Amino acid sequence: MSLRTGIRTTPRLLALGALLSGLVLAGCASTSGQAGQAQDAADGKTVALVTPQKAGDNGPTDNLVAGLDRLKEAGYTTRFVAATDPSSHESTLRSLAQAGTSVIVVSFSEFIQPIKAVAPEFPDTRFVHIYADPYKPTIPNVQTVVFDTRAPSYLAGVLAATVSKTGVIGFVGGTAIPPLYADFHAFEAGAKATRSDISIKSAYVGSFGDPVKGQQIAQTMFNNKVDVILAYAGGSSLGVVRAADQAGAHVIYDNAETPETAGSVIAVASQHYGDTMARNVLTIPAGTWKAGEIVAGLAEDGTFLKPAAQLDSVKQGAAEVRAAFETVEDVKTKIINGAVDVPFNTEAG
Amino acid sequence: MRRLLGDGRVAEAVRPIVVVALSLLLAVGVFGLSGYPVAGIVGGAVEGSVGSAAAWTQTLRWAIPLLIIALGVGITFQAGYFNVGAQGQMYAGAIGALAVGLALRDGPAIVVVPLALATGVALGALWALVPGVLRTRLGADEVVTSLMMNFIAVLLLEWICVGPLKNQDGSGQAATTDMLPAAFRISDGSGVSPLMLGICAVLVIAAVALRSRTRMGLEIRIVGRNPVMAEWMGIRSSRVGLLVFGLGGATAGLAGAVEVFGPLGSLRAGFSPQMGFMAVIVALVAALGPVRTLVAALFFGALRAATLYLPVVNDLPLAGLDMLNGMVALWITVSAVPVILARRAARRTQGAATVAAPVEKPVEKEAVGEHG
Amino acid sequence: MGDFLVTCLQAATPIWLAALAGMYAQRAGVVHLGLEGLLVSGAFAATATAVGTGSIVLALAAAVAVNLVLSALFWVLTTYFKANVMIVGLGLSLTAAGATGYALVVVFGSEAAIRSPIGLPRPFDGLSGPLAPLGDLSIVTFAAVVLSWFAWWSIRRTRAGLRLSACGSDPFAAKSAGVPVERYRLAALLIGGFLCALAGAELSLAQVQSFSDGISQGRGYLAFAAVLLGGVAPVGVSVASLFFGLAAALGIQSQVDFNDALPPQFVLMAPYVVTIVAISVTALANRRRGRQQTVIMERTL
Amino acid sequence: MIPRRSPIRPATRDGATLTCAGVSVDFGGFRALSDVTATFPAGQVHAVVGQNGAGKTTLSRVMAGLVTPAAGTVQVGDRLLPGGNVSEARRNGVELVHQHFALPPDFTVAECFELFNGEQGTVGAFSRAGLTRRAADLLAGAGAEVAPDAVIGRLPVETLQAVEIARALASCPKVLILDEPTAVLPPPAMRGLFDRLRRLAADGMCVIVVLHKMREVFGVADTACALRAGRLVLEPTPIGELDPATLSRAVVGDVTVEAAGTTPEPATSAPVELEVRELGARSGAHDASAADVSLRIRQGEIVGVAGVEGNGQRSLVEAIVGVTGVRSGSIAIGGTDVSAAPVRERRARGLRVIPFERNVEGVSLSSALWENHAAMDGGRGAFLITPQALKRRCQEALRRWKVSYRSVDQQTGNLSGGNVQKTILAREITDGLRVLVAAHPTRGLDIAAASDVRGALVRAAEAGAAVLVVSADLEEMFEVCHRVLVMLGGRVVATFERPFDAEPVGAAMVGGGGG
Repeated sequence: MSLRTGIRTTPRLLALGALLSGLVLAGCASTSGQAGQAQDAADGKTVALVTPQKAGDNGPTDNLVAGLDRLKEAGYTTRFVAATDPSSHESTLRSLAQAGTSVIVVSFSEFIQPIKAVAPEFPDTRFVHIYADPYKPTIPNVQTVVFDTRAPSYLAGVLAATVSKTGVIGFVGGTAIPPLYADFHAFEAGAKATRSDISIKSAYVGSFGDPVKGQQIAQTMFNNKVDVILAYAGGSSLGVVRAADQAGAHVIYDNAETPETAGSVIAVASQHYGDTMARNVLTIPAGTWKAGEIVAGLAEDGTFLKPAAQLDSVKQGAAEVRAAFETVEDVKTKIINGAVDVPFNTEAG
Repeated sequence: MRRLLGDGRVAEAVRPIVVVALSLLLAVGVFGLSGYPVAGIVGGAVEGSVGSAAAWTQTLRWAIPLLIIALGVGITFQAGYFNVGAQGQMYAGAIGALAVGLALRDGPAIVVVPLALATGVALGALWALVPGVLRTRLGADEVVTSLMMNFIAVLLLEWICVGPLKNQDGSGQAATTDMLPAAFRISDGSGVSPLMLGICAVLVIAAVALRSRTRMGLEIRIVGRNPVMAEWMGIRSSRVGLLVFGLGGATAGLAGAVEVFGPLGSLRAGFSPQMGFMAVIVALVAALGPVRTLVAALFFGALRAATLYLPVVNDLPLAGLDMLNGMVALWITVSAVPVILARRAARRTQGAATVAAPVEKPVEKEAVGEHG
Repeated sequence: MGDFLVTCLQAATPIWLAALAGMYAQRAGVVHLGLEGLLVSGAFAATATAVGTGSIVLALAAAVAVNLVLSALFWVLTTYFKANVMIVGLGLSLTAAGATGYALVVVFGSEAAIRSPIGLPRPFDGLSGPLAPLGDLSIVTFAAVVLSWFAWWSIRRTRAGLRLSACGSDPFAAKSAGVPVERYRLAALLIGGFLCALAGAELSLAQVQSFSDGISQGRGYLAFAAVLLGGVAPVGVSVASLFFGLAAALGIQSQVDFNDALPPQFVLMAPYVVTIVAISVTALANRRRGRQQTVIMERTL
Repeated sequence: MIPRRSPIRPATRDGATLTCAGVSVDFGGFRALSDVTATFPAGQVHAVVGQNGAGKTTLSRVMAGLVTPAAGTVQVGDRLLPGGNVSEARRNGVELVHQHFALPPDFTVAECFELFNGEQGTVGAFSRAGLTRRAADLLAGAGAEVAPDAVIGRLPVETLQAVEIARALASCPKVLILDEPTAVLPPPAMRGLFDRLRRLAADGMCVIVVLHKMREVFGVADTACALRAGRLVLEPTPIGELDPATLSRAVVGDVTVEAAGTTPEPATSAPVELEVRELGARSGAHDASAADVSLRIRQGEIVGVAGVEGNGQRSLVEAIVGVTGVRSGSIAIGGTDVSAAPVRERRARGLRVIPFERNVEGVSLSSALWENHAAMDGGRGAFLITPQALKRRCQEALRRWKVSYRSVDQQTGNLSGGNVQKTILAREITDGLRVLVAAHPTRGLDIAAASDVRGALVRAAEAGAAVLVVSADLEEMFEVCHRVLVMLGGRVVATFERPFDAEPVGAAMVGGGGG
């Protein structure tokens, strides 16, 4: 009897104790957290990068991590955190701030609400938000770097429409999310402006990490007369390149070129995330840092569309691509000086 | 039940602890072997889970949804149904609750919040009843259907976040919905508040009461152990089945609603992707008992807090946690260790005597009831 | 049309082989929810070895070896340690996902993906004319066709297959016939491990020649669905897997054709919805025919 | 391509003597057999008799290599068999025909033959046509009329036995063991089986038959031995040296059996408590549909349903209980039509059940005793329960029924079969009982327990309940029942009143009589 009740009650007591101590500690959480942070942040030499995707994508995340390395060279203590679960974003930011990190860099729009929640709690920590909407109203310790990816998407549309022989071009997105909808609409506008009879197919992989399906989608597109694809699918883009190798088609790629991308990638539409990040963080010791919005677009060389470095390995049409880039450069100038208006539509369809 | 848990209450209580401890050791061993500083990892883990008030907040923050879901999942398992769709049910509940919260954003919190939570509960239950009805009425395997419902819910959530409920602030680039009005939130971003702890306390008490103080709890257990006998007793297995699917879905839906009205404040595509599976593990570690579920949820909440904290202080990759969770699941239902040890001991004492004579259960045809 | 069928086959192949693996296991009386994990581990082992050695043969051998070990572990846990089959299966899937992700970092220093310099051979590469699309198919797809035939032959036309089926259909009868039930289960799981190794290699090395974290993306669970959908029979399972391939290809085609009309999320949902409907319809049909499930599923928790 | 195999095994009819020496078997602490030593010479039919639970099935499984003995050996001819190795036992010519058949339900007959009779350890490719042909030959040789491609799960019980015997004979065994082969057979078929066994023995085979009816033993066997509570209480003895009384005493032991008194006749004016009218219902594959069954049971009356198993008794009982739907006709309890009512409502009206399989339908073996006990009053019980009160109630009931148990928290599966049956009685025979349906209430119980159960049925009737007894044991039914109905092919084909005579009842069971 006693043995049984003993074992039955122990977990209850344990649980109760745990619950109570948790309650008490949780109650004083905010105060003690901030006290610790204020002291550490004074050093001002630690920077943490938080991304919603894991490193190794050979794309934006790796690009940012490379930027982190530049900061390390500049004497910063760096830390990289891949926070793949959106519900952990806020707590991750809070933990970093409480640990005394002086600069927290986050990337992509997933972090808008967490930053809004956390940044005001830690006024001494600087936040740099790469690729985001500007906050209204601005938060004094948050800098947003707005990457205009629509413009290169528009240019990609121009390029694709110019290069396409079949008159059918494609867009492959990672997941169907608003920024990619916006890119698609810009791509479509650029293509239509160049060639009114152009036909545009689009599809979303459903994941930034499923190259297998990316390959199948691209293959289906190539089988449906598409001969140029703008791949905005992160890790899944590699599958698009593989399919293009098979089909002898062309890809405008969103990641860094590698030996595998030779032969089919005609241009890279991407962003200098890492450079921009390093540059902006380094304005802090320089004393020129400012909160609020900073634009990184075509004009600032934050985003770009440029011919592939390995363009010569493309079997057919390298010369045409080069020729097309004259048009692209022309349009680029017009975009920068406002003569061409790039649409911004984050709705589906 | 018996087969899962082995003999005796002592073994029942001790085994999960041993399994979890072994898995932890194994995982730490792997980390050490692959060159990560073991001391740093262990220290960081303790610091991030129970080392400070903030760490405790984190632990509770992750324990709360795990506890809420696992309580319901445990009830479903007790009735013998292997519903692995808690993830989808949580999303369904979160979507429902948020939709109500946003639609009535000008209403009084005292009315809107309960209404929204109730909607979340209802939607979670409905989401679970799809596999539930298919299982009890048609006999369609609930493992497959509830898994598929998870995949569907992930995509539905994504569509909600980029389509009908999309946040229109600024350029509308974030795949999130609008934030709920601050008055509606039942906790701040830390995810812990007296109200939420109160909800948890009520749920644990309700689960204890359901289990040991209601006829329903008794009938659920009987159906789980012998559905044929239950039918002969006048207990409708299929109705109990629907009920437990509904209950499991309801708690998962509530967890989703609580997440949205608590720490998140808005919906984000793909939030808490491992929560459903983790809750299954919590329920199993706890051997389906409500109070033990509380303890297990706290433990896994602490583990989650620790692993989210680890990258902040050292470079351990997140995948390490997934590996650890998997190993716990892999070992948790191991039940024959005492038998095997006893058998070996018996054999040793027997020495090389005549015929090796392991104790064997009678060879019997398994009674294959409705649960096949 | 030929191209479309090729896409179907490519999408179906990993599911197909994994489903055959699940079929063998379930025939022997083991409900195999670890297919997802074996796909991932097979894909990782193959790719990692391909990167390390540059040999496709070694890559396949490594994938097979790793999966045989994991399958044996599955068997030991469920047989000797009497662990619950379904939970061990899910646990295996979770562990494989975590461990491959972890190994990516530890071994290759990348959290997301590694690329392989080589891919699986394509036996009909370079054909012209109407058969040209066949060139896009890897050798594993052709192997899947042969292995399906083999599965049918081994289950339906050999005594070993009969014994295996007896283990799932009525273990007591199997034991009475002198069949070492547990050993047959081990054999079934090992065959499954081998098939999943091929499926994993197809996933990572056939077209994309890279391994990325979580590469199987739920295909193992689709394979499990295909096992049940196909009535745990070799032909049925193959048809069900091809059906999933068709569903995936149709999903892609319809996205490409009508992306304006329907949000892409709903198109992506289609295979899952179809699975639920199909499972329900077969369950209903079986119930109408008054047939009990032939395979004993241990549901005791 | 594939080499043709020789047909299963060369046909020989030489038998071998089977010897058990000091065989003991433990099932998790329970000693099922202790120190059994017996020799069964070739060329004879040996009967192994004993009550249910005496260890007959266990002994036959030890001989066939299905159960590993804790101690002792089994020898065939001069070959010592390794314990618990079916393949080795079969290779040495030992074949076991199971009572409940060991044939995978989704196999065809031909596949079963191949499963059992192919060479061990080979892949063994075959063609469908060859398989069918060989099976057809074997079936014809064994005189079984069944299509080789018939699916096992859809065959009637009688045919299954024919298939099982044919597959056992297909390997030309030296020792053929049959575990209670008569349980499912109507008398003529039984005579056919016995003739067959005699012929096999005459050819030199060693035939061991597990039986539990004296008449059968003296009808077929050359020797008989008896088991009681796991011990061999009578060594194989030539049948000529035995008489039924001696053998009975060996089987039963020295327990004085208190014959349950003949139930007093109910008053003819007593109201009808259970009325079944022109009932049509179907339970499942292994039972005939009940068709056009009508019966009326008054208060205080005990009505028996006799019949060879599988002739619709289960369909009838399940329809009355409510777990199987009523297709046509009606069922009324206490004058109220309950044809469409759920089980719960019928129980609330006073229906109580002792089901066919106590471990499947009667109790949940893995639940605690008190939980099984409390499972009963579903429906009427309040939503809230007090475990302590339920446990106390359970304790009282179990004490009243003299169940030996340690604690009401213990798992039901730890009790012996008789005690489990008594926990069911303790649960079902309570206040409010108006209709008691008892299916095989004494199956597997020792004499004393069986007598207790019969007494309980009689007392229930005396207290005013209407009792329906389904049983395979005619003697038992003749003892307690006022009327006995015989079911054949789902229909009631005859009704008998006291005084009963076994001959016409037996004839009716196999379609030979009318009434």
